[in-house]
Amino acid sequence: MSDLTLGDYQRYGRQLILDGFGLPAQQKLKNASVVVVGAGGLGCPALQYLAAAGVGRLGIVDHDVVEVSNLQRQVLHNENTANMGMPKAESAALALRKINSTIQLDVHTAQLEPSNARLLLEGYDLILDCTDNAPTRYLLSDVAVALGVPLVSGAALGFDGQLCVYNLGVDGPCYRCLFPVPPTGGAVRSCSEAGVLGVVTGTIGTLQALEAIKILAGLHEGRPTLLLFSALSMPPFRSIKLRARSKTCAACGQDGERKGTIEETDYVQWCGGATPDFEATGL
Amino acid sequence: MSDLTLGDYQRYGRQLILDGFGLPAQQKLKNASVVVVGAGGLGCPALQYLAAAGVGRLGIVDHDVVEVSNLQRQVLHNENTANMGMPKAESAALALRKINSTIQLDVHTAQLEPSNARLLLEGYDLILDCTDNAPTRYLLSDVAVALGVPLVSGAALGFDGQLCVYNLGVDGPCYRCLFPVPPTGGAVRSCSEAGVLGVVTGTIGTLQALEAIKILAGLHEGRPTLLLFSALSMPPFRSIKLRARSKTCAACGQDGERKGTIEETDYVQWCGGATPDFEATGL
Amino acid sequence: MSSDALALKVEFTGGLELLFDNKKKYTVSLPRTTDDAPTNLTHLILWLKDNLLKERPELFVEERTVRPGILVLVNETDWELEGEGDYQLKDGDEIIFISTLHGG
Amino acid sequence: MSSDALALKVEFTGGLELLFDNKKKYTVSLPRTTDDAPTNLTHLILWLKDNLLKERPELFVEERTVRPGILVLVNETDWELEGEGDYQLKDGDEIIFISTLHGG
Ligand SMILES: [Zn+2]
Ligand SMILES: [Zn+2]
Repeated sequence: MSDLTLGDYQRYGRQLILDGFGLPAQQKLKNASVVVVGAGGLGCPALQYLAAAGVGRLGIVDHDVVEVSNLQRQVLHNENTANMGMPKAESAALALRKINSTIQLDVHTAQLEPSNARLLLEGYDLILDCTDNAPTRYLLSDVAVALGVPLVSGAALGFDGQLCVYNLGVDGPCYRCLFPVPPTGGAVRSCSEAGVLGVVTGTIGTLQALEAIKILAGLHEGRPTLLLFSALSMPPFRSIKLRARSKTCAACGQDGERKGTIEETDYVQWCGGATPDFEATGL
Repeated sequence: MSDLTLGDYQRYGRQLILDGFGLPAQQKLKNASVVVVGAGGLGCPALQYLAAAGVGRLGIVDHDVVEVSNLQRQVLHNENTANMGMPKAESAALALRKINSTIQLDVHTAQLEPSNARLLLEGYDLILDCTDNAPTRYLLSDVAVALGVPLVSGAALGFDGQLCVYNLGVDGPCYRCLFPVPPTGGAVRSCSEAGVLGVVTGTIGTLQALEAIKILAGLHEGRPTLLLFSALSMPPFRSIKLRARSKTCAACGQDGERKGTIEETDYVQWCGGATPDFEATGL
Repeated sequence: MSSDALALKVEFTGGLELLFDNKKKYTVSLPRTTDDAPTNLTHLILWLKDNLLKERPELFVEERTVRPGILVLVNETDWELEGEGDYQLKDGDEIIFISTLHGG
Repeated sequence: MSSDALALKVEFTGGLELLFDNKKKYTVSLPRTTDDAPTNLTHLILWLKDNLLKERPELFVEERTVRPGILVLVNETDWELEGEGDYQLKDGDEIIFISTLHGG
């Protein structure tokens, strides 16, 4: 357990004097590690605020390279890294080091797959799902259950966003508890097909950082809820009470009661194959 | 009215294909101007997403210089600009130019005062209040009324945030409609006294950018509401229905019905003098 | 509206509204009983499919329930806590159908 | 709780909770009439000052209303739309006191 340095006291003063946060929470953040999967529209603001707040070790996993069409919402990247086609994980790390050089960054330019997921995600206290497709969301949930860590999951499309913490505490549900059967490919749309407003990913990604900080600092109340965000609706936010962990869940259920197994899941095939051509499916 | 360039089509593709946004909204953003007062915890994320989304002209007004204690939440600044003690307006502009070099930035290292407010804020379609004290909030509201533009006002302290659009449309209230009498100095706390969590300013600042984009793109429904955010409460967000413009408001009321005048307001004195020493007042 | 009818607020989000004439909020009126039993959520789902759904029913219904990936809320609570399809509808209930998002 | 009493949910936010034992949510019970008149919001404010307020009353009350800078909500609506202090309280009402924030 490392203590705060003099520089930490200067940098995190506004959190250290905050009633209900203070030195104990700041020390927990410093000694915590979070891995963020996806350095895109959700991952950028999440990483930004986790780094600024002083989470001691941050992992960044993304296989993609920066393009100019990302800059509308992926605020850690810039025109220079887009022109270079720099990997997003590196581009994000470059920006984070300028904000906070005192934290450790693990940069992984790699696509998360069943074969490497455990290796990439092991050893972190918490996982952030900032990805953009259904197969990876199932894979992340299964790995979070296997590793016994909470999964802060964000999603955004168009004007809408969703936020949920899975596998939290002793009876928080996992993604499969809520959605045991994956949607078919035709039912799933992506940001590159349907578009998305940058502030929507920004709002959800920032709130993912908040959930992570609450959990790491011991301030999370632990009840499973789903936050719905709809930028053009009134009210724009709604909080939904969710079910507890399912005894029969193939991933996190109780031994002897589980229905099915996750071992032979072919995530991509199981979720209806590759991301479909949305225009062609007509929705 | 300038049209989109080929580069704009590439950069803003995710907004251009977004149903309900598209080319008309993107053109409105490109031809719009927003001035952000305060490049701190609220102003940084707000500026970031306004620049990324393609608002054609952004004004930045801040008199302060970057310090290391800002980096916990003021995500456009970095260790280098903090070490140099660069003015925040310049530090923010430096970061924004890397994200989007195609928009115009007006950088004003100046403290907003009654004597310069009109000059600094005139000519913009919309004002963002990202400041941190009561006198400036009254001044901004009065100027927004005088200039006839909407004021997107954010505030944050501790774990709590508030967001409201003032002076919107023909009957949206101004700040004085809600709070005709300013609080006394002892009742007002600031982030440097009470602390603040970075993600709280991040959430409110990002949502200020959303409100601005909705208004500029013609997507705002125009009803006066106050959004309350409380990071540790469940539900964390609540939307409150607010009163309409007050006929008797000293700032925006009807001729002949106004109570009092704003002309001789000494904003700082009127709000109970300088920001008080919070510890000393005992709250 | 007759006292024999249930007035329900129905809402579609997460893209589901595209199947329902791109409209998010509906008020619907259903009889208190369906097939000689108190009207429940399964009845509502089938009624919505037959009466409000404009296109591609396979993106809303699969067999006698919602397709995988859709979450149903009864008065802002996960329907699993309320008995899922067997939940007996009450006058004034607010039912929300959410398609889970995967973008980011 | 007697049927002659009003059960009210009272909440303090924006830092006001610091004056009320650092607790945000209270359930309070008030008589249906106060000073021979139906109990209204002004009565509640004075009752809170006399019964729940722990310190520095000038940061909550000024004369017979809340101090400047505090917004009062009746069931999530600005009290100005409900008659301000004259609003007659109903059983189950939720009253929120918000101190406006100025930080950023
Ligand atoms: Zn499970
Ligand atoms: Zn006014």
